[in-house]
Amino acid sequence: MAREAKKLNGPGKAGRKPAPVSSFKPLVKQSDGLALDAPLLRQLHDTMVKARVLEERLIAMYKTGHGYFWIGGPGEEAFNVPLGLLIKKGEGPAFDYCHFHYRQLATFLAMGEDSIGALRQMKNTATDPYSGGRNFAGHFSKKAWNIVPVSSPIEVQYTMAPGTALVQKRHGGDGISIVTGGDAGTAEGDFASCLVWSSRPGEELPVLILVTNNQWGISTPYGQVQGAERISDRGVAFGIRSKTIDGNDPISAYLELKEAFEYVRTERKPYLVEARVSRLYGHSSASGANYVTTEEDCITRFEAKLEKAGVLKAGEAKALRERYVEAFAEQARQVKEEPMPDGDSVWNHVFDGEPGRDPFPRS
Amino acid sequence: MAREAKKLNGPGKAGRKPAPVSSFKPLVKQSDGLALDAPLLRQLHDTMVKARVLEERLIAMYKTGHGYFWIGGPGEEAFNVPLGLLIKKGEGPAFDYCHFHYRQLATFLAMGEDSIGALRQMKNTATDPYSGGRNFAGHFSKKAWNIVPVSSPIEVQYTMAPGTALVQKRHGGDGISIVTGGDAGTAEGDFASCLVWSSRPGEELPVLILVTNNQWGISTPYGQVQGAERISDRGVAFGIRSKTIDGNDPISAYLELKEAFEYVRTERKPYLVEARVSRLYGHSSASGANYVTTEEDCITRFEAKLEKAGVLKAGEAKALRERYVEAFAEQARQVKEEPMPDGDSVWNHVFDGEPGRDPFPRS
Amino acid sequence: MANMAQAVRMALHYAEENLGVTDIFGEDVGMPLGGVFTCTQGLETAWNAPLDERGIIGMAMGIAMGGGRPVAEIQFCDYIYNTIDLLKLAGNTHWSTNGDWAVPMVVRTPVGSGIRGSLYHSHSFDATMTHIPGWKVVMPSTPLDAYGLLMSACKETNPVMFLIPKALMRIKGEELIPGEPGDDKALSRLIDAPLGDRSAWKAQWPALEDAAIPLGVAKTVRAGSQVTVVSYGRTLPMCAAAAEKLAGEGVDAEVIDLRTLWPYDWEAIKASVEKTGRVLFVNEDTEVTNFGEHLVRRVVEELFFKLLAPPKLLAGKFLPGIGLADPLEAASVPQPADIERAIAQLAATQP
Amino acid sequence: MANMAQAVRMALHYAEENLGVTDIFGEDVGMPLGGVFTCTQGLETAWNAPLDERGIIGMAMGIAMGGGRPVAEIQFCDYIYNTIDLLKLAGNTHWSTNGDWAVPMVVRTPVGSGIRGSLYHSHSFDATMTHIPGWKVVMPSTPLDAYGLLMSACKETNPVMFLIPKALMRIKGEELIPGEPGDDKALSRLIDAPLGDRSAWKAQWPALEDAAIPLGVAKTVRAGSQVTVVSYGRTLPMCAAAAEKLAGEGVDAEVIDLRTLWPYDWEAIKASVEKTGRVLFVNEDTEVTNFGEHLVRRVVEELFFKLLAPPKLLAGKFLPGIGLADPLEAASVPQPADIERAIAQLAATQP
Ligand SMILES: Cc1ncc(C[n+]2csc(CCOP(=O)(O)OP(=O)(O)O)c2C)c(N)n1
Ligand SMILES: Cc1ncc(C[n+]2csc(CCOP(=O)(O)OP(=O)(O)O)c2C)c(N)n1
Ligand SMILES: [Mg+2]
Ligand SMILES: [Mg+2]
Repeated sequence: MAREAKKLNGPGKAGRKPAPVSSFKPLVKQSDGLALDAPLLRQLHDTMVKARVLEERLIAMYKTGHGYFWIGGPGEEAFNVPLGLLIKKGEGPAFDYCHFHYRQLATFLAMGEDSIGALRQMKNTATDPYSGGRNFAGHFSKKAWNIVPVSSPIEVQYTMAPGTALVQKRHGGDGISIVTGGDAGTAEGDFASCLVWSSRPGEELPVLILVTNNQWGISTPYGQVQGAERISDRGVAFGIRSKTIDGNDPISAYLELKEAFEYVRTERKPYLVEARVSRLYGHSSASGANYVTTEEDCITRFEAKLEKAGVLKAGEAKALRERYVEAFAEQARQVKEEPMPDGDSVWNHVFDGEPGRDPFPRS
Repeated sequence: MAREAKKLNGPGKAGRKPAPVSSFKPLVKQSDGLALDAPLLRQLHDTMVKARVLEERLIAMYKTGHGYFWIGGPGEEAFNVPLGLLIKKGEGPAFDYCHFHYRQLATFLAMGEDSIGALRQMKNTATDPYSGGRNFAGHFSKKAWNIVPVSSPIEVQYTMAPGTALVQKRHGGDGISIVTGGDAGTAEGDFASCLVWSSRPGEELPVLILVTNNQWGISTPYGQVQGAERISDRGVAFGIRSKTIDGNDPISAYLELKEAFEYVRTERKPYLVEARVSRLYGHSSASGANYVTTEEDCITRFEAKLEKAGVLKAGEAKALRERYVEAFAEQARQVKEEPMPDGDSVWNHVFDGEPGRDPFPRS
Repeated sequence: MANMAQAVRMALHYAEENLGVTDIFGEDVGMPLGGVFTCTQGLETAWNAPLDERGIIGMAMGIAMGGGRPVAEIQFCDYIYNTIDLLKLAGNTHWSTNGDWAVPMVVRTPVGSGIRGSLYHSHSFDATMTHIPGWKVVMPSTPLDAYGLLMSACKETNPVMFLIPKALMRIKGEELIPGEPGDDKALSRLIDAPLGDRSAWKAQWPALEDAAIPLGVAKTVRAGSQVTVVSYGRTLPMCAAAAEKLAGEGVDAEVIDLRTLWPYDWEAIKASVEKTGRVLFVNEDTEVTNFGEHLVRRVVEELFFKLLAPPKLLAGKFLPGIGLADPLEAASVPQPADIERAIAQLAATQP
Repeated sequence: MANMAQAVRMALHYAEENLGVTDIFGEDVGMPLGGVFTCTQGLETAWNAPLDERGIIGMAMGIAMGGGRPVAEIQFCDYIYNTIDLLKLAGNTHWSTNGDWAVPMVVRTPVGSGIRGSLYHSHSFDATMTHIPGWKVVMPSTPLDAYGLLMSACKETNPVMFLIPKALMRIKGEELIPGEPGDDKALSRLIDAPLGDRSAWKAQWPALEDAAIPLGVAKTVRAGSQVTVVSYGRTLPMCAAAAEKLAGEGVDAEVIDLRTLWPYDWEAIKASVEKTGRVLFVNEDTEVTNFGEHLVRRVVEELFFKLLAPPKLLAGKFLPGIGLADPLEAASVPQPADIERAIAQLAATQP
């Protein structure tokens, strides 16, 4: 039977090749022209570059021994930056709640977060604003902006997003809950739970359900293990408005997301967007974190478009990049001098409102 | 905020009324005529009555203190009996595997199971062939016929059916895996897992995925908590052939199931059927186990049809029922005399192949 | 006197009226059923969840992080085991964010054997739950304690697991809940939903009062000098009864109701064991990697040289399930006679 | 000498060739990766699962019941906690069916800290798992033991949980696995997948032999007379090193590698404790409701009057997670110095 197993499941079998995103209809808006105005285009570009350079700095820190693990979102900037620009940031149900996974640095920057926090978390210093040196890179948390803590277990955030959205629906206003995750993770039941809980009849919830489909779960191709051609189709049975978009084009992504945001904000109902994106540095530092040349680079593509349209002048992009490289190198130098957390501090924050203490006497 | 919660979620709110099954298209075959031949029609009817009478006997045992808990499938006979007749019964991957839930007595009888087993499990005697007095009524297990143990946790069987189906696909032949469960349970992620694992591209598995939708999860109406108008639609995104059928009509159910069985047997791919059925004695003994008059009784409906068509003569149905009533009363009397399991027997079968023993000395 | 289901219901009513509880939800928690044990009948903020335990816990976490105050129910603790990752996450969120996010949520779930529940309506959850840091864990044995502890749970800003011994759900209390009418029939007319059509029914709540019992404080239900018996939940009244019975036979046992399992009242245990030198822990969870074993370890580590006899644990047998037939259940979890024997033996053990 | 990842891989190869193993699967278990720890590179029956732990365990149960022999992987035990209900079900199926259905499945999962894994790549799973009846639970500390125990696991007709201390995954063994070439480089050339394109690569398996180590048998890794130290997995070599070091300081400790956690080798523990009168249990799971507490309880219940000192447990602190920064991890799980101190203290305790 072992031999037959091989026939069915043997190594190297990659399953169905996923259809290219361009074949998916209806893609309401394809941005062949530049449908956005120049300042916004420049802001998108600037933040995309900023995020990319910051990720590259984090990778460099990992490679030079200033951090144990890197994971992030280089390759997803064309989607993640527009997302961040559209979020209504603030604390409490009048604002948007963000149930992010670990590739959302560009979104966080687009929301206005200071870059140094990511460097501090990378170096697990006591100054790490998201976890005090406790958690991995990319595991953000910021209550002041409704950034629900990023946690490592895949897909659990999809079970929580309807919860914040329920509070928001009751509260009134236009705050919504946004949840992000990858393609592979949609195989977990939690993705389905999100669809179920967001679409209870008469109790539909303002959840913007996002999936960044980079076609990979670590080393496993999406098409080898999942049969849904479009992940967005999974919303249809629930009556959820659903769409697959090109996440490598920031203009298209901006417009598609804007429409989705507006729908969720005003209709107070869920909307599911699957964005096709690239994964440009592999899965994480565990897989080497080297730039891959086989996937489309959204920044290169965008810069070509902007230069052709005259929104960017020759050399501007390069200069921008260099400015960020220098700025983050400087911040990294600063962070390297910052202290590690104390061992005794492990007892802090076990319980809210109680002093940290070891519950047992130690002899 | 409490007040607003009430507005959104207050007691009594029943959500969307589910559309009647007749409005669902395409229902390939509606059996307005009697599309099956008379012997099969009589067999269907006989087994439906047998199952109903047996369930009623089990309920009577519960009500007279000869059992602690009843759960079963009265109201689902028009679907469950055809299902049983179509199953290829036997042991090992050449035969069908049955991943049932707790309402499958009629199916088990249609497969040829002796009625006394159900009575013994109801009375939790040592002779109970399915669990030796350990498990609840309706929790069958029969390795000789590939009846995978019925367990109480809702929906877990959906995660296992692809496993037996994988072995069957490799084995060759036409054995398939059949999984059943209720409508409410499809909210568990395990239902989605079954869809994912059954439809991996190039590795599609011969799983007949069944959902008996009685519109209830204990006291909660389906339309109040789930937004999928047809549960079968959830298969579409995965490229799974899917259909909603009238489970209260045994002729239609037989034909629809036959088509589904044939597809899964020959194509070696999954097929999802949602059957709309009634729940005629409430959820279980915990909700009283009394006959409800508000739902359609598939046996009454079928008998009217059979009598009109002359397949059953006046009085025949009544006589049949009385014969079964008497036979099961006799079996119940017998079972009441049978011994309970010994306390010491708890140690048996903790591990396969090892003698039962308490791992600790007792003082 | 109110039974535990009524006590829970009244505490929840108090909590939604006065403590900011916004969502009391779970499978069949809303009307018309109001919970399979009637704990949530007539509550303003009660609603029916989809049949999805992971969704229920995730929803509770989301509501809590969104500023609501959820009290979620898992219909039977037997069905909570697919959510352990989420429970762990709720328990580590405040810690992992270095204090940024609290998760004020309560989960209620019925536990234990004693209702002929067979494999999947008999589970205990105290062992598994006490191994999950970041949670407070509560398990009352009387209606009044259930009322007071649930009130404290609803005031907490940390996640609280509230375990309700299902076999005690219908046992009336011996103490009055502040506000309840003395007459049981009168109470039932006010707050129990009628049989039949309930669509027009509304609960009429008595004027309830805050009677919060602080978490982490045990209750000595019987003072004694020879043996300490520490228990909680369903086995607690069995221990108390055994002690009463043995008192007639010259064995003087002290019985402590732990009430809160985490943080637990070590001072109470310690003071008693220092007095008696003998201790028996009783619970009905299966006995390997059992919370009672933690308590034994603590006693041994801190009080070894004060012990007159080896500390003992009486717990559920290490079996895959509890069988339906009476003899099976009786052989699987501590029975009154087992408890009596264990206490008597311990009292008789000489150093 | 092979490291543990290679040992596991060789055992699995032997098992798919000779023991009827049909499916070695899990997330990224198939090629090109062959597992995040390389444990499944080049195996004939290895395949990639969807990212769905519940599906993985359910699939394994289905394969087992269908007559296959699955060895499923959960990529990190940190991600197994949403499957506890299924693990419980696999463990109770033979019992609940009164012996009708066996579920011969193996689940492998990496456990423990020591690779700077932060909250979700540092979990231990021995406490949770030993509380689930119907499973055998294994945790090797050397490549040869991993090889032999995994072989036994693959022969079992009961579910077996195989916990692999991830921090030991790359440590080379000190004993030769029967069949492996003595030269590490040679072994690597045969069975380690190359960097880069692996599409044409095939493992060349050495002629391996059955070296099954029976489940339930502990190994005394160091004989001693004064203190018994019982451990397993990652902390075992730390205990052995501590004992060696203390031997130079006049403390003579016996070190036992439990290897199988259920059923565990009580006779070995008992014989040793009867000899030494002092026992320290060491593991790195969090310390409340910890398997080591069970062992303490057992010792106390059965050997109380032979003890010269209170039995001790050294385990992980009761914290919601293990922090990434070095000082946090060091403060959370037993360190070599902690173990040395505990052994020395115990040896010095006089009755
Ligand atoms: C529940 C769980 N299982 C496994 C893992 C290990 N893991 C980390 S990332 C990953 C792949 C995720 O793929 P996808 O969901 O597509 O997101 P991507 O990383 O591609 O953005 C896996 C398996 C995990 N973190 N959580
Ligand atoms: C995981 C789990 N959660 C809760 C329960 C309690 N319970 C038993 S039956 C039931 C309702 C099931 O409804 P449905 O799936 O529609 O099946 P039906 O009983 O209507 O056939 C519930 C909630 C359970 N058995 N398992
Ligand atoms: Mg991906
Ligand atoms: Mg139903």
